[in-house]
Amino acid sequence: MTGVSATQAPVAEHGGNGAVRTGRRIRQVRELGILLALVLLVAITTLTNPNFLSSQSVRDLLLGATLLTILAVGQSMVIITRNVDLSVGSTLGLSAFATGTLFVSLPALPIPVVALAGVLVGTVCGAVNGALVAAARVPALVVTLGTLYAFRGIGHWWAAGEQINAADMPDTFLGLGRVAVLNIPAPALIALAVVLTAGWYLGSYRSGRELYAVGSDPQAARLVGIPVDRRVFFPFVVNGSLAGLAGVLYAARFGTLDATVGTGLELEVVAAAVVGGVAIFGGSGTVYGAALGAMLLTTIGAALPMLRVDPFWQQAVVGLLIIVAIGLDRLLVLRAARRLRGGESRGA
Amino acid sequence: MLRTRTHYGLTAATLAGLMLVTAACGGTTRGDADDSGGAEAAGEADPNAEIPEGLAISYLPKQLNNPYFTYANTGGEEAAEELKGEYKEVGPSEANASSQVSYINTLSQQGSDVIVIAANDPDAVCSSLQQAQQAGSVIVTYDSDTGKDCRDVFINQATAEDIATTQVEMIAEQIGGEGEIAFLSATPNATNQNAWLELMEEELAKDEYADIEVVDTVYGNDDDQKSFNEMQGLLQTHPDLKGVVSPTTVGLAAAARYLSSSDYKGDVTLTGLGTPNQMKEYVEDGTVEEFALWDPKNMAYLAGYAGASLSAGRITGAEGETFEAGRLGEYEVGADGEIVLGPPTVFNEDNIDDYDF
Amino acid sequence: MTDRPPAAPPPLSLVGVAKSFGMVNALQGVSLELRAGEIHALCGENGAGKSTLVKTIAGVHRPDEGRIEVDGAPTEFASPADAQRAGVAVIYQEPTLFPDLSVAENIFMGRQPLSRGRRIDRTAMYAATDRLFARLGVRIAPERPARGLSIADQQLVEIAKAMSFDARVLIMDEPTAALSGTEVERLFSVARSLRDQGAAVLFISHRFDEVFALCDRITVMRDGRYISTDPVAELTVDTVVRRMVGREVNTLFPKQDTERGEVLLEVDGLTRAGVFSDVGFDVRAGEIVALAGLVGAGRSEVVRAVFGIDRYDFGTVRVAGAALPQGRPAAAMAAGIALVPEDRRQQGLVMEMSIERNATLTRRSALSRFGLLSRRSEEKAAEVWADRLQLKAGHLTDAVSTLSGGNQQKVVLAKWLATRPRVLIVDEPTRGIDVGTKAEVHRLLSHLAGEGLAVLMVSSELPEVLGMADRVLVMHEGRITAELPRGEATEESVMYAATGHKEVA
Amino acid sequence: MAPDVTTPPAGGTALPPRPAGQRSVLQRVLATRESSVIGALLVSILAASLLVDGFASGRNSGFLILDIAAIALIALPMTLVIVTGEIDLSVASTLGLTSAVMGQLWVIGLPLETIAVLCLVLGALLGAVNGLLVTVAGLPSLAVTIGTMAMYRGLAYVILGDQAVADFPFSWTGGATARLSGTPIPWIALLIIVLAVVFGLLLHATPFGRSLYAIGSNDEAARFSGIPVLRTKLVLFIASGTVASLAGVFWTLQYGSARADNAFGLELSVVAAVLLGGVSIFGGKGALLGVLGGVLLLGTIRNALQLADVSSDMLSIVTGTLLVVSVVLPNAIERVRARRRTAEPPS
Repeated sequence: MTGVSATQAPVAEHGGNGAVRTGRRIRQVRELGILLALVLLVAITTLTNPNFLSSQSVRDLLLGATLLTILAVGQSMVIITRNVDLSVGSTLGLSAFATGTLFVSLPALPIPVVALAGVLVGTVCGAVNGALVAAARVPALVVTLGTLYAFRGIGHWWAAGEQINAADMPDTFLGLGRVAVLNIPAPALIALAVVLTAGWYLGSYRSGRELYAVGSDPQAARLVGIPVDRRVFFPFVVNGSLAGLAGVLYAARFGTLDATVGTGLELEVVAAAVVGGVAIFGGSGTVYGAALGAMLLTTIGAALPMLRVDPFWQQAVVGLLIIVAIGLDRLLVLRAARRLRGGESRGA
Repeated sequence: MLRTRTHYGLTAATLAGLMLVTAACGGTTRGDADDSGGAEAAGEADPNAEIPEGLAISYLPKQLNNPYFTYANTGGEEAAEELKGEYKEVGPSEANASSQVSYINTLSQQGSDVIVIAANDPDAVCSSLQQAQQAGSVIVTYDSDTGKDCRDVFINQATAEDIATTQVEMIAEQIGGEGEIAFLSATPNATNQNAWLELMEEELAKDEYADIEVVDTVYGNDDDQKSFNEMQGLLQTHPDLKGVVSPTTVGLAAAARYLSSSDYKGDVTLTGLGTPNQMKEYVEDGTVEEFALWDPKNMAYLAGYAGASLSAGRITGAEGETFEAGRLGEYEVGADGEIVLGPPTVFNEDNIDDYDF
Repeated sequence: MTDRPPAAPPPLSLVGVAKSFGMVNALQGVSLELRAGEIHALCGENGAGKSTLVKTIAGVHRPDEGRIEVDGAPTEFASPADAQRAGVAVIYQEPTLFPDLSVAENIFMGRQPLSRGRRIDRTAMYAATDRLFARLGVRIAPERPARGLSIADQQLVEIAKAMSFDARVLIMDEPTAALSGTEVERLFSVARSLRDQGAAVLFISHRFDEVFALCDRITVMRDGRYISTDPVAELTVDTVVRRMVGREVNTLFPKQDTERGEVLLEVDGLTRAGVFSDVGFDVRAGEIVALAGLVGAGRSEVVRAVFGIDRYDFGTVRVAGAALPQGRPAAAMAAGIALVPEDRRQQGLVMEMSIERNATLTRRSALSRFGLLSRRSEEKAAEVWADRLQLKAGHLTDAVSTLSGGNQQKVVLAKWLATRPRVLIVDEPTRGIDVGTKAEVHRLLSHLAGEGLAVLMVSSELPEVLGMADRVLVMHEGRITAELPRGEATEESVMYAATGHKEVA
Repeated sequence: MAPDVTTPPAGGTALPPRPAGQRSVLQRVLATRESSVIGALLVSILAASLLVDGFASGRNSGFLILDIAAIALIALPMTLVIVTGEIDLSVASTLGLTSAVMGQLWVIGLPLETIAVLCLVLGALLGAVNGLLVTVAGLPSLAVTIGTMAMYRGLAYVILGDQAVADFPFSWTGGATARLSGTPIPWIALLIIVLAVVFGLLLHATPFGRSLYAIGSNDEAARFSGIPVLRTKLVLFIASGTVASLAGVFWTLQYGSARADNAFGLELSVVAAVLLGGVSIFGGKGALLGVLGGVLLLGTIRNALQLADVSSDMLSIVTGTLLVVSVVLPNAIERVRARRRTAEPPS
């Protein structure tokens, strides 16, 4: 018994430096872990098939990850406040179709205006979700499950069997993916900008930090005077706008648009965020992690065919990865908690 | 059709222990004889029977908002108008078999006289089609057939042989008769796709194509993004690829879009089945030289006439019967109730502007 | 800010404030004046309405009647943010920290120091945090996450947070409950310096020595009503207690003498790393044993482990000689242990369920016939206990949340007594309930011991411990530091052991 | 039969007027979510019968029941899972994996009787994986079942690929959709009713069911009451997996086609139906009757709109709106009432 107490007793310092390092390390370990997995995957694939790192292939990979990354960033912000938005796939579809429709019906409109309109469609969808969750205090899972159907239905109803083809859209718009800086395609740069901006905002601004506070403990957030409803509303709007942006980029990249665009995307997006270390019950995680998660999922999708793995395995691998990721998170939290407990001054 | 992959080792192994317990008791196994529940069309055809006015002719495409079917069914509407029937188009918003079933049931419940359907899954819709038949509806399949017991006639957009040879001719000519090629198909269990792929392989086995090698077949699930990604994967995995054949409109358009923006443009030939509107841009910018397709509008038009003729009793679906199909002229019912629309059309820079679909 | 003219209106006052929750009148006509440069004590029993009053001042609750005045002007606090803007800082009884965020962010949430472009200046924030902790004389790393902090450290963070406001009105709701002697002293010096700078401080504590050492005036509340306000100099502990209780104190603890039987609960060498170690004791039939100590000493954790809620690393628990498997409450119940937990709302009751369902929750299987439960049997079983414990409730089908704290506690007791336990563990059995019910609970415990139950009582209220217990076990930092028979247990001896000064027994 | 309508005791009437009110049993029953769902169901059935040609026929109700059979089956254990505050999003994938395994086992020549049993065992195993991850590993079920949703569906593709196995004997496929003799009602309705009674009794009239509400409302208090919280949840996930695979066997035979993508996306329909039926997503509240009402309501609306030639786009708009409104409305009413009472609930 004395042995036990001897390890507990001596610290006079409250939650010592060990704890600081632990706290910070968890996050870094988490993100480095994904990065490592990503690097490993790329390395193995490249060894098997050197073509994987050809400039064309890298460009394709980045382009492929663009949409998921942007969506994962928005979704992370929502999840950090202890909510979830399942309607992103439908929102993306709606905004992509809106973008195409505008090109068809008002060919004179300049491209930036059309793109902005597409983003705005997403913003409106996000605002609807946000208002229902924040003002009507309805669980986000229920609301966005409902709007998942509703937005999709509106898309179908609007499209009414029409399809918008690449020929309906201006070449400069469709050529967005071909514009590249240092061999990085423009849409990937947009995604990068989104990630950095969101990460910067969440890390360095009061209202950004308050999102974490709201997700960490909504009651306590109210007590310290944080306008909780507004902080819940805002990420939904941002997420909607980002889904809108993703819709515009989708239109530019794929050219062919109908009402089914983005179907079933929501779970992939949530998966990317979760794999990236964003806790499903809010309060922790970063958009950098989520972006890495999106990269990882996309890379798996691209690497499996190259590794000559039956593509049918892809989904199973992704599922396994999600479970491993949340299991790992749990393990890290438990270990950290144990270490922090050991470092306490009292309670020993 | 049932050549399933040999993945079952895994399942078998995990469940082996449990099987030993239960397997001993015997039961219904695959070898057992089984009566199939098909109802044969009976009765004599009366070529002079009047087609009644107000026939309810309903079109059930694979998916409601699929532009290919939206266009095709304008032909159906045209036929219904000429026949003074009631045209209707219903369908699920996602292309899966089970949701088509509930629409078949609904149509049958509404007492539709003719159901024209493109089956998502040849088997899953079968029993409900038979029930609809028993309830008095005439079943015409178009684009994608079901089992022949489950429908009266099938409007074949083009014989598989025609489609296969046309595509093989196009690709062989464009790649200069030698090199690696690959197929980008829709779903692996789409009946028509598989038939075409098989025939194309047969055709390519001929001596004149001895220098052409098929290195891969990938599936884009008739999903734009998936097809796009599969095309990208194909080109990366096979650096020496000379050409790609995509016998599906969604796949061809997606592949063309990928190709047009990639470094492979000009080096890799692409052809297959596509719609003029989707492909116009890529024909103009040189990504694609030529491609082929039947006219889906005529296909649906023919289906309307076939259905009406069946409903009126002009034909019964037996081999050798003939009927009049409006502006398309006379058609004959072939073996197994198949009615062939005609040879596919090849589109290229010269004629593509003449079509608008 | 400092030398205000005496005529200046008080920075904050309450005038005739009333607040009720459903049937429960938490506050009725309470008036209170917090003057600049004064530390004002608020005394009252648990359930007297102190916490509701605090939350009203903090802007969490809006009064049904009456008003809040800031500098003499009627003001409405629509939200905690409003109260903060008016210069009110609150240290709550239970820390309300964000476990995922760093200590520094917890302190400065919403008020982080900014650098250029309205960005958060982390360096400045950490430095400010260090300065706050230096004033409190503790070292907690500002960057570490709040998750995993001990309750005392959490409370220190709360105090630092309140200090960081430079508030004109500082409310401290039992801030010392979890603190050690030196930390309490530092807190007091901080409170005094704030007072000397002209702030109004409201101090709530159950420790009269603290109240009398620190405060200038004392307001007493009872049952949601305002009773009195007097300068400290004119009061004695006795008068305050009498006002708080509203009757003579000695009627409260009707402990009867009982015969002790065999040992029913036997705990030996119980250890959970970092929480408690080498805890051993036994409880006999007919005996009430109190487990005393400061909050955070590990008492609740011990009884939770005994009952099987938490696991432990070493040690054994025996009931009537038979070893109990660990980590299985159901096994503990089968062996005849009942645990009335510390947190009634979180652990004792399912607040949304009806009274009768709560009361019968522990006897689901016993009440079912052929595996099916009938409403009738549940109703009858619940009625029996409602009668026996004189539960004051409208309908047994009403949600248990509609009851007052005392009646809720009766439901918890009913739920456990219905299992006919041999060993009854009660954790803070009278926390937050009214005086009348308190006496009832004490009488009941005494009566149960008389019937031959072994009773283990965790309590932070010294009078209750001294009045009820046959034996007192005192815990300090996870260890039992003293075992005192009834005759030797005094306030001094218990507090001595609880603060870990030395082994007494 | 009906719970006795006890006259309020003297104490009740003597009390000052109470905001939440002393309401009669009837009033209380009428105020529940399940009664409003059932009410909405009756109204929509009535409206559809009057307004939609061909709705009110035996044949059509047969179609309707077959359409919702899988959702109804899976919704039963899902209700119990959600009442405990958890969720199982992997059910549709479990169904798909079952279907794929069923097809593959049929191909290698096992008898269907054996296959059916094996499939149920498989479902129980898949459910147990979910359950163990949630209970033993302590992971949030939402995330876990999103993961297994992808994983099980992926395994289904691994096992059967994109192929379909469709040569099941007619005696089985026809049998799956067979009607009860002399009625237009498919026999599966009987199975649904039997299982609904079993799950209904389990939830509402057994000690086990009581503990589910306790767990869902406050799982700490449940643990302190001696309820084996983790074991209970594990059992529920196993039940959910087993019933999902039962639905998988049925689905495969109903459509006569074993495919990996069977019932893709069905989990959202199930969850939507359960939530529409008045079960709280946070656990602790809900009744099985309401869920059955929710399933039937969605099925009825879908069927009626289809018969009325309303396009499928409208269906999803209606479904989504209904779901949101069904949750927003009671919330809004409650808040308005609370405001009228002026007393805020104690936090």
